[in-house]
Amino acid sequence: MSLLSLSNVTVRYGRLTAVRGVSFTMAEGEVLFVTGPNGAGKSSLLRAVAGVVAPAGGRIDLADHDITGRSPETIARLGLSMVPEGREVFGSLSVEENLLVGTGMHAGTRGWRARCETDLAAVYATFPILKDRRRSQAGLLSGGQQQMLVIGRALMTNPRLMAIDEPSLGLAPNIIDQVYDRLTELRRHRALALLIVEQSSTRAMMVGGRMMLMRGGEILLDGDARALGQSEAMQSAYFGYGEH
Amino acid sequence: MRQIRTFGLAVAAAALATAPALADDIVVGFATAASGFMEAYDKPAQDAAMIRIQEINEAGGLLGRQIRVVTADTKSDRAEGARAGLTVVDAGADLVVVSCDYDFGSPAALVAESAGKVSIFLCAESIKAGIQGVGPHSFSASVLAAVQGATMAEWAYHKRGARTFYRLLDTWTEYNKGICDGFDWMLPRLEGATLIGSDTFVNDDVSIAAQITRIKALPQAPDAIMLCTMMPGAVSAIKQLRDAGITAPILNGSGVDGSYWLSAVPDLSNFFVPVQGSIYGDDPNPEVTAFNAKYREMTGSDPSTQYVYPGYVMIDVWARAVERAGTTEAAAVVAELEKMRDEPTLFGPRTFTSELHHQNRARYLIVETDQGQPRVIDEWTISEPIPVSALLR
Amino acid sequence: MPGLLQILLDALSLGSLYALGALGIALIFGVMRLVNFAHGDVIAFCIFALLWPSVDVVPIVFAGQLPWFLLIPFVLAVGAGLSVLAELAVFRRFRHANPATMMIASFALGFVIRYFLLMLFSSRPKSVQILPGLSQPVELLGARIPLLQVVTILVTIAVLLALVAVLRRTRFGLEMRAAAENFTMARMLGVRANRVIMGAFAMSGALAGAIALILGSQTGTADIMMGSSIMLMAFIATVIGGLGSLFGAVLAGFLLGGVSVAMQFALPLEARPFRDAFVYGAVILVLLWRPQGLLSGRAAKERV
Amino acid sequence: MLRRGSVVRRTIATPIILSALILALAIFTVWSGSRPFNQTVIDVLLRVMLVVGLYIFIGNSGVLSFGHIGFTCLGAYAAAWLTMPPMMKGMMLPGLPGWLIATKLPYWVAAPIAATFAAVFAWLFGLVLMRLSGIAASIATFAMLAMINKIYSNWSSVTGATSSVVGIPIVRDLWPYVIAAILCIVIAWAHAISRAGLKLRAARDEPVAAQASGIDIPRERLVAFVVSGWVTGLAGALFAHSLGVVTPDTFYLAMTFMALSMLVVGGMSSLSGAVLGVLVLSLLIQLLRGLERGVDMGGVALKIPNGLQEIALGVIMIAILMFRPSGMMGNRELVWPRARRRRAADAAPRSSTNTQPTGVHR
Repeated sequence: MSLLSLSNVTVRYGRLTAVRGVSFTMAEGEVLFVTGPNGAGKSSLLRAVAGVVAPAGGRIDLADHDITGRSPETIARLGLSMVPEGREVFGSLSVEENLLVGTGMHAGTRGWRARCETDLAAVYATFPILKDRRRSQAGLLSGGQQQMLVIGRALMTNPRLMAIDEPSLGLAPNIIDQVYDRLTELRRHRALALLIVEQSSTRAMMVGGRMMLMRGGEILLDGDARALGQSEAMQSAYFGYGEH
Repeated sequence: MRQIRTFGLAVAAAALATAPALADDIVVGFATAASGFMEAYDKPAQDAAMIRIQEINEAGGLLGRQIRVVTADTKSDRAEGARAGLTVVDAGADLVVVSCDYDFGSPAALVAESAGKVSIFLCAESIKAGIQGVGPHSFSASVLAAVQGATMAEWAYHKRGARTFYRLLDTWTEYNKGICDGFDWMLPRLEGATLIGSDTFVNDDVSIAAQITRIKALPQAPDAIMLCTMMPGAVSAIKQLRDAGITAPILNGSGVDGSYWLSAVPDLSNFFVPVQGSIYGDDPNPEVTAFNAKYREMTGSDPSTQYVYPGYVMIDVWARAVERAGTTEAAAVVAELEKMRDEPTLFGPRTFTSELHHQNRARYLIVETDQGQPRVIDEWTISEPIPVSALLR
Repeated sequence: MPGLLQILLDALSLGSLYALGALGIALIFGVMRLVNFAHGDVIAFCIFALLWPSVDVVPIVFAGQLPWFLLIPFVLAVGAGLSVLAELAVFRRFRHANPATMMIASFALGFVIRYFLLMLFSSRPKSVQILPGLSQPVELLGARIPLLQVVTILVTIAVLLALVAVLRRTRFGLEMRAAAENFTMARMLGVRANRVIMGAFAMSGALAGAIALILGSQTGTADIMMGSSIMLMAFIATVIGGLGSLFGAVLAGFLLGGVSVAMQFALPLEARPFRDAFVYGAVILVLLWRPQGLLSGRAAKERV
Repeated sequence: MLRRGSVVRRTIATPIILSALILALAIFTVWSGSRPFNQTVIDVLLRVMLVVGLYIFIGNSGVLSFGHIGFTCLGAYAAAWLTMPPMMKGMMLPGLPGWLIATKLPYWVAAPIAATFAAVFAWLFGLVLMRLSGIAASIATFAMLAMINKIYSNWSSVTGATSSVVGIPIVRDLWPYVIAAILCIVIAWAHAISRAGLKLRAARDEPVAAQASGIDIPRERLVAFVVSGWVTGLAGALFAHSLGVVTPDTFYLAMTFMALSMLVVGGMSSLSGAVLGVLVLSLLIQLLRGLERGVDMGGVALKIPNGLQEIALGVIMIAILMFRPSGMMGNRELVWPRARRRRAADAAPRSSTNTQPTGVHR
């Protein structure tokens, strides 16, 4: 059974249609890059999956639950962890508090506190810099550190699927490398599926996995990242050659 | 119980209203608040007016005609007040009774004025509730606020030997300022009396701690504090003064009359209020006590403050003027009213002149509250009337 | 010149009331961007809950007869209960509405509460004797000051400490701070929106109850308009403190109390009636100087 | 570039329909011949002016103002100063300058002057306040209202302080109010389609884009503030003449919230919403007040207890807002039925700004 499945999902803002009848599925542990130019509807797609906007049509299933139009917290509790664009750390909270916000959904279950501690230790092991700065205000971290923090924060919820919107936006190339190194490392250690939105396909080609290209709210191409990235079709679809 | 009685009164009023609606009935129109926050102030005075109307009707009416009552609710709203005024005027009112407060009563009074009808404020205590603010056909049944302040100053000076005064004014309403204006007018006339301090606050101030601190910082405590304020802030101010350990005598206007709030300031002492009649059952005039009983019988509860009484006085003096004029025609009734000089009423004498349709001098009973028990201890009339020019400032 | 200590106490006790009010508004604003104009009417409702409905001038004291250790929780619970009820019945349905609509809805709700009280109790103020033990002066550093002033300040400090403890030491507090800063993000991390909002309403309502108790014992009066002037000042304090910043709201509340008391002392008699005009003028200046409020720079954001 | 003529043609229907509504109400009132009803309608027309005045600023700028009733106060007192008998002014308001005490103008001359007086203050305040936006601007406007109120409540030699100012000539004729209300509607419409109005609405919907394209937002807001100050000031002047008496506390929180509620219930960013909000809520209030007085329904006396009117009004307002969070009209305008389809297409993109994708789901 697939982890995430979308069928014919449409997202509208007023009269503007951002996503037009998109369908796809994702398996457990799969890495899926969604790429495409500005305004392709990538972020809207992610927001619909996370429950931030209710789709105007279609159906979304996560781990065998219909989550169409459900609230973000319900969806999060079903195993989706979202890392939105622009990082969105809780600037006034400390680094450690940021990490703990998402653990509440398991509160009260057996061995919850102990697991919190282990998870925290794991995140600190993955991102040692966060441990050094655990007491400082999250708003004072650098962009790269904040990106690590939000990924760590998402991990703390023990997700089955992590959705990341433009992780490389506004970061220096060497920091982006670091972020992706950590992401691949994580995927290897946990059975974690990744749904990553990036504007360019370069990262996808480097990391590997599956890639979809969106444009004008629709999926134009879907296939292996490396194979697709080098294809002629990719180039023309991305820039819209030959359509007019 | 109270509701049943109130209902009874309402039925009585309705019976009055629906009694054979003869064309020659005399019509009294009440453009007063039957709902909203003014209702608590209009209703008691209106009930007292109804008592007088009922007495007159039972005694055969006025000029041999029955008095019929029409009412219109002002909803405690000014614009709605004008509408209520028009409603009762169009219903043929010969006398238009308007809301207790000048601000809320004047729109209806102005309607009556332009229709050439006599209007009377139930208990307004501003000089504007009359010729100066509405016009030559308008009267007030109560006494000017300034007289209250002047009375308390003169009384405290003569009877309590007060020489040093402190003045604490709540700038919230004209009524409050009126009390202090009368006090200010009287003080220079009292030889050797000095004002050792003065301060202001506003009725809805959350706390008057700063004002209290200033009083306590005085080198010597004043012989009396003139407190010019009204409900609801008055209780708060009095309580804060006493809680802060200030025990000096407090002089007030009539607005704080009543025992209903005394539980808020347990064992209040050294507290003085001027009243037109006593609600405490100890009025020197036994007829007032009899009236209180009647009021209780009609409404189910004792008068809560002295502001019940002007309603009765109002119908009383107007009816006498109508009797004397032999007509309800406004000009003739006004002329008769203006002839009244110290006209005795149940609640003190009344004087109306062509210059002033209000009392700038009046007999006041002085109520002292001691250990939380209010009682009449004295009676005082200021030595000279406050001149109209001083009232207009 | 009155003693400096006394002036300081006056300023602190007035500021305490404003600060408690501002907190009640800021808590709700933080989680749902609602400026709750019904807050003042909740304060009034709390005090009237001690009386039995009657339009007679003499109040029929009902719950007001409880001993203090029951009376205080009762009033706080009434405030919390009414606020939560308001959230369930009204505000929950306005989550998608724009702030102006929510504000007018809250005003309409306050209007309903006020006229409900008016219908049950009439507009005449009722006297209530709450915690009469507080109505006496005490000796402090050579000055005789009302005990209530001291208690007000101590209660405010205690409430603030308790609030800090709840917000910093409990999971609920963590979720609430996260939600106040970025509501959507908090939800995407599984924070239950309705629970947090209801908690904020309950806390805000309990604060209204605390104000009602202090005001009630200070004034000895229950009046249907009694919450409105605090509400206005609290509203202003919330904005100049920096909307969403709880610490800023408290600070601005104390500041407003301080400015108000200072003006009462500093202004000459003729200018004193214009005190509030000066205070509001100062508010405009502060807003021009810091439109985002005193404490709202991103880094300087509150950490209560 | 916009062509003025086409804009006028496309939007002229709105003021015409709204004026027709007002006229119909007036004709019905005159036909009914009831003076109390006449007074009620005068009150409704004054509210129309007030709320339309609020719309000019709030609707076009998107900034909620709590301060406009301050201008109503300024207008009302200015009208009182200009129209009272000199003798009364000399007695009651001795602090006024001599020339003003000696002046006595007919109300229809005084009213526009009073409105201009209010507009001048709107300009002065606006110079400072229009730099703010969002909730800071709202609070600053409220502080302005409170300042005006406190000053007018205490400056006894000029305003009579809390004491009512009386002696203002009373105008009970309906037509001046009808003309003024229609004038206000036309002014609101003319401002909305003027360059300033269009720029301001663009800034409201797309602040970043507007700023980038060189729109001076504080300046456009100031224009709207002054125009709306004039209209609310005019409403104040006529309010004074409708009752013949003014006090500062008339023009404070109660009136502010009443007017704001009517605007929001009608639809904050629609001129038609402003007018309909007043008409619908006023009708509702009158119906409820009628019920309070008691209505005979086929032999059965139907009467609600006194005081229930306000409670019912509050509940109904909440209900309207629950089902129509953007008010009855949203941001649409009344247009000819034929043209509606085309207009809807024009207006629609704007409505997208009202949806909040980040809002909370239940």
